[in-house]
Amino acid sequence: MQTHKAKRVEIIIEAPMERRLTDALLGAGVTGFTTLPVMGGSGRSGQWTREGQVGRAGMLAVVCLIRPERLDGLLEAAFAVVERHIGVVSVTDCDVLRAERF
Amino acid sequence: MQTHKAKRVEIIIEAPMERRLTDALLGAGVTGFTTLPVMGGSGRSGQWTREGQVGRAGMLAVVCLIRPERLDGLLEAAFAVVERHIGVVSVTDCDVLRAERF
Amino acid sequence: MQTHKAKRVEIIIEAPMERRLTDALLGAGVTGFTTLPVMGGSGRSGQWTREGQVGRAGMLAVVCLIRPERLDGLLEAAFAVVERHIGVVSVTDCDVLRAERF
Amino acid sequence: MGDILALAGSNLLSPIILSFALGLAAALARSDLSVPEAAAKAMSIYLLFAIGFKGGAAVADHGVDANLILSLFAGVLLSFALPLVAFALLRGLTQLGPIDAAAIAAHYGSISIVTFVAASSVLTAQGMEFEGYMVAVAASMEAPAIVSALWLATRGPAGRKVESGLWQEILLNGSIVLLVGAFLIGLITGPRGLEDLAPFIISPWKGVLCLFLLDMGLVAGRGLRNARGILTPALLGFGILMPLVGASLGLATGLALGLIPGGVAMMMVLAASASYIAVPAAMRVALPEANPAISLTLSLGITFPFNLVLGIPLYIAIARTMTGAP
Amino acid sequence: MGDILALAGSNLLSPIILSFALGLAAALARSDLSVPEAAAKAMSIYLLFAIGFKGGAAVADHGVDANLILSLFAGVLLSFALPLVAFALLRGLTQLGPIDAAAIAAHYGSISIVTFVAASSVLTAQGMEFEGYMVAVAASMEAPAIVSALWLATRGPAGRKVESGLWQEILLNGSIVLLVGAFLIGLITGPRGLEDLAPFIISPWKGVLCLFLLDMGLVAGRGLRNARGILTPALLGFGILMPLVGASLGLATGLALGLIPGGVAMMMVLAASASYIAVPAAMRVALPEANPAISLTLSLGITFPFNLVLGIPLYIAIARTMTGAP
Amino acid sequence: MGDILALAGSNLLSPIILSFALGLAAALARSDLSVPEAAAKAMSIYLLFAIGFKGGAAVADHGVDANLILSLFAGVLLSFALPLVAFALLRGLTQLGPIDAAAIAAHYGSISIVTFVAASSVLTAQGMEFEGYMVAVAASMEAPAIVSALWLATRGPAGRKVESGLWQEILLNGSIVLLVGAFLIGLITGPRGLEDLAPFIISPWKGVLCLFLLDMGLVAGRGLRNARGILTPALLGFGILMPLVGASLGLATGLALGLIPGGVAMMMVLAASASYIAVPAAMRVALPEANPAISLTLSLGITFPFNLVLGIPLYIAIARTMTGAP
Ligand SMILES: Nc1ncnc2c1ncn2[C@@H]1O[C@H](COP(=O)(O)O)[C@@H](O)[C@H]1O
Ligand SMILES: Nc1ncnc2c1ncn2[C@@H]1O[C@H](COP(=O)(O)O)[C@@H](O)[C@H]1O
Ligand SMILES: Nc1ncnc2c1ncn2[C@@H]1O[C@H](COP(=O)(O)O)[C@@H](O)[C@H]1O
Ligand code: NA
Ligand code: NA
Ligand code: NA
Repeated sequence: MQTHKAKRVEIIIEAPMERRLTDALLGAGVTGFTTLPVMGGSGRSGQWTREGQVGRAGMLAVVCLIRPERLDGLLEAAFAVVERHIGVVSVTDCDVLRAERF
Repeated sequence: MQTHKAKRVEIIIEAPMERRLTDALLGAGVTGFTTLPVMGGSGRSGQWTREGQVGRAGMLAVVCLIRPERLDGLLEAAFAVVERHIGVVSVTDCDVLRAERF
Repeated sequence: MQTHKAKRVEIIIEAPMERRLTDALLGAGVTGFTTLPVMGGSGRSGQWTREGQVGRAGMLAVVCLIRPERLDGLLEAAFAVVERHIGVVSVTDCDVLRAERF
Repeated sequence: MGDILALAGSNLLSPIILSFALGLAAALARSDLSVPEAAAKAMSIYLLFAIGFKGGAAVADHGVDANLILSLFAGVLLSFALPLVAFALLRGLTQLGPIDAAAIAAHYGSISIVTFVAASSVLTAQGMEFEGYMVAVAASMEAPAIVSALWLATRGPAGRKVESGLWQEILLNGSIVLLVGAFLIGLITGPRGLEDLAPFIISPWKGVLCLFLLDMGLVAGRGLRNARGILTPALLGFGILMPLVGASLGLATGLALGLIPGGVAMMMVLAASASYIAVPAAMRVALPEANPAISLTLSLGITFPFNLVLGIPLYIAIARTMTGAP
Repeated sequence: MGDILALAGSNLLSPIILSFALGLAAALARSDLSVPEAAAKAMSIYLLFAIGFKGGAAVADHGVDANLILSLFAGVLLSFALPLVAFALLRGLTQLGPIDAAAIAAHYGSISIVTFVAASSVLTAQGMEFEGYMVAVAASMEAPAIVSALWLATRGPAGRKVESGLWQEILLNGSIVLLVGAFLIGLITGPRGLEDLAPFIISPWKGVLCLFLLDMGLVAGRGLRNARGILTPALLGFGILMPLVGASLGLATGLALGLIPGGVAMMMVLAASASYIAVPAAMRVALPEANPAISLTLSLGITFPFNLVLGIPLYIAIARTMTGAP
Repeated sequence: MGDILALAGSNLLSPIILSFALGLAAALARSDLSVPEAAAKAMSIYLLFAIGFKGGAAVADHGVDANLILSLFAGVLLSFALPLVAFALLRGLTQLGPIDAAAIAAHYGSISIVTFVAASSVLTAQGMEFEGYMVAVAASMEAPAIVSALWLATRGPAGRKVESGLWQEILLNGSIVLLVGAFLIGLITGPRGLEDLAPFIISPWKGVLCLFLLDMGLVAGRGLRNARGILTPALLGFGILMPLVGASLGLATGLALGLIPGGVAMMMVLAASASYIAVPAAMRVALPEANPAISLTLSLGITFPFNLVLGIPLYIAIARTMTGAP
């Protein structure tokens, strides 16, 4: 099938920062992304789990497929939000179907 | 450790289409896949969130690890289902442990 | 933006094995990982769904970003846990922001 | 008229409506208040089970009315017919294409069980009864509208065949199965079963409904916020006009069936209400080209609050007058 | 005999059983009706807390029976012994290898708390009491079966050592901790505590049980649907035979302990029932080579409905006869 | 003194405290017992709605006290002031830097609604009333502490400006909106509305609180387990000292306002309690460099249990003595 080169960006970010991140992405013209729930994890700030939590605690994963040439804009927008915060950002090469959607 | 080349396909699809997609995958001989919940997202059809929803709304992520030579069959089966629908399909190169499982 | 080469390891494992896997990762010095919920899936042992389940059933996804040189240690630790169990392990090349965090 | 206003007024200030208003206001103000998806689904399962069970137990108590079959049949017919009316109105009033119009029409031909539940709570508060089998009528009206709508959307030369698995999926939709199943359980176990379960399905019922409507308000508010620009004045008009048209057809049906006043009001409520659970999922499968934001915003953001606040007291007052009830 | 049938009949038409049947039918018909995982877990927490608390409060009320310790001890022994019987039966009747047989045996030596809860509801409806500490006996029977089963699976030359962390995990399993904890809370706070919490843990209890059984029916039905081909006639036979064998051993134990009729019936129910929560997870850790679909389908799809529909009334009737109760 | 001990003793053995203890013990013993996140959130929505509604209905019943506005004003002031005290104590007693100290201070200036709910249950058990508008006071005390804390953290030369969107986010925080909204609904619908919803928001209330505290115990225990090494003796001391300091300020405020004894006790409880829902999220946004484990462990693992077990009976006894109540 016909596929096209793209980048898959995965941002694991604190839940209270979600709206700021998505607003920043939309502001940078990145209108396509998907948010996945996260159950728990571990990092330099220790281990955590979402079990039984009442507040807007924990992390989220935001996945974003994007044309390679738009990657830098995305990363800059995301970085401005996560800069002072815990969490991780990774970028993978990928191929997408239906490139007209991106 | 001994690893083997494989493809990681990630299909983000509307929840009401889930059974159709998994049936199509099984029909194409793709018996290994994992479905992850999605909390929300944004795309050309706007922003959405799963919060407080009662119906079978929103999207899902189906992840499928597959031998490279079987990729085309999978994409064709998946494409037939998602063709008229919103959602995205991406393919990444990966290495898997225990290749005999695929 | 400045990025660094890294590996993204995704381990899909049975939920009752979660603590053993994370303990093994921490034991191998892998302190950064994120656990994502899984809704259902299919494999050689059949199809399953988490819907309405009461026990600690089903699978989980553990995602781990790691420096390339530490990959082997991680895979060995993970393999010791999943060896006799169902589930899959995949490794993808990626680039990460803020390499000092890994 | 004074009566309607008084009823509307007291209705307006009931905890149920105020909870909905709270949710709506919170979402419009961008509060992060939210009900977890699992809790919302659990409440909807509770409400479907309770309303179905109570309907079945009532039928077991009063005996099967000769009208039961006839009413089911009328409900099915009404659900088939309403999309045709809605489609015509939409094509006349708005700029929507046939696919979008058909998708919306399906929502309005089908029913909203929460509107039904809220109406039953208003009726109970006024000491008005309704036929227990109205729950079964509600279930029977969920699906036929989808059939009409698909026919409307696919009859043209470019018409595609509807995929076979869809029919089974629509008929065995979770909310239909639960409503009918609970109705049958209530029918079989009767008043004794109802007594057994009363502390669960009757006493706390109104409170659960409040929290459920809080969630509905939140979802409706979020929808309205994201739908800026989608809702033209013509669409808004449709969202108010169509329930009135539906209620009129429901009134005629209820009177023709000779239902008691509460039953006539319920038939009006069913015809006036628009689906926001079963139909949206079916439309995503069958008419993926339709914009789901339009139909959901219309049904949940406009018609549902309209019915909740003004429609229900209005339909009850009309049903009373037309049946000559005191 | 007529009595048993009458009891079975009235049991069969109780909202509880009918809710289970509804779930089962919906899943077998491939309806998309489903209860969210979080709601199912919340209901199971509620049921464990309520049944544990009530048991503890009853013990606080009646005073600690001299039999308590003896019954706990007997329960532990029974749970150790049952897997040996089950294993022998499975190896005789079916083609299963030792690992699969041991895994299934663990399920049948352990207990199903929902079966216990359902039986308590039938007993209550008939005005029969049972010793409050039967809840503690139930908790004590959850884990020993796992020990026996692991011994059965690993005693051969290829036997592996069982990993140390597993024992702690099994004993501190959430359902055991909650059941025992709620029992202790009930014991400490006594009838006054029970009165305080009655509107939460007694009144709505039966209704929650209905919805929980609806979910159990859905899960069992999905399991049966996916397990076509797994369940041979011999396995099916085991799924019916084993509860009867277990109930007989439970009967002997209950009589030897001198329990009251309801207590004897409960001991039978515990011995006859098969775990579907704690044991499956432990087996995944300890015996990953065993096919989980077989044991879960047997325990949840065959033995659980059998006990629910026929077993419970049968065990009660036998317990009555054998204790000479009126 | 004997009185306080008796009250503390009976409090200690209430189902509510024992449920918390069960959760705490289970988590510390590494049991896998856990309450699903969605269920915990649903229970907290229920509790906020119920307590808010009851407060509003009480105000509607007793008429709006002239003291209402004054009490709100005093609550806001107290919430502004408490972080300054907490910050000074922390900087004096511990080695924490200004950012961490400010983050913790925000938690202690704000309030814990579950502590409020638990205290209301103890007061009710003793037949003591409190002003219905204390619920509104509670809501008014959630946010101001955040303002003070941010001022403390950012006043230095390196001080950053606080981002504008944050204020709206804090004021429209879900728990504030729900509490205030339910209060208003209770106020509007009054005693009649309360009667309507009583089987939902009053009868099962204590039972839900037990399960919610079970979950709080689990979360607190997990936090304590992961926080080994974080809690120095000085921090521990702060976690006990600060609620006493807060309660004293609350006492002075309550007496100055002329509240009834139960109201004075509630003002003490509010001042003594520390937030663990709204403030943590706000701190993650505004002071990401602060270590969230410290403040959460202190507030949920030390101060919450201290207030629950010893604080509440102590504050009630003091409030009684100081107001000259019998
Ligand atoms: N190397 C990693 N791989 C995957 N997730 C990570 C990694 N490091 C951190 N995380 C996630 O980010 C959260 C915060 O990380 P940290 O800032 O290191 O405390 C953790 O709890 C994990 O959920
Ligand atoms: N570029 C993208 N990256 C990640 N997810 C996307 C992207 N585009 C769309 N999606 C997901 O697919 C859904 C439908 O997309 P669309 O068809 O563009 O409206 C969105 O709500 C997202 O969840
Ligand atoms: N090829 C695959 N791609 C993605 N997930 C898989 C794959 N194979 C197995 N899984 C997941 O692992 C679980 C157990 O697989 P199996 O051991 O093959 O039964 C499945 O239920 C899936 O959730
Ligand atoms: Na309608
Ligand atoms: Na057993
Ligand atoms: Na405070």
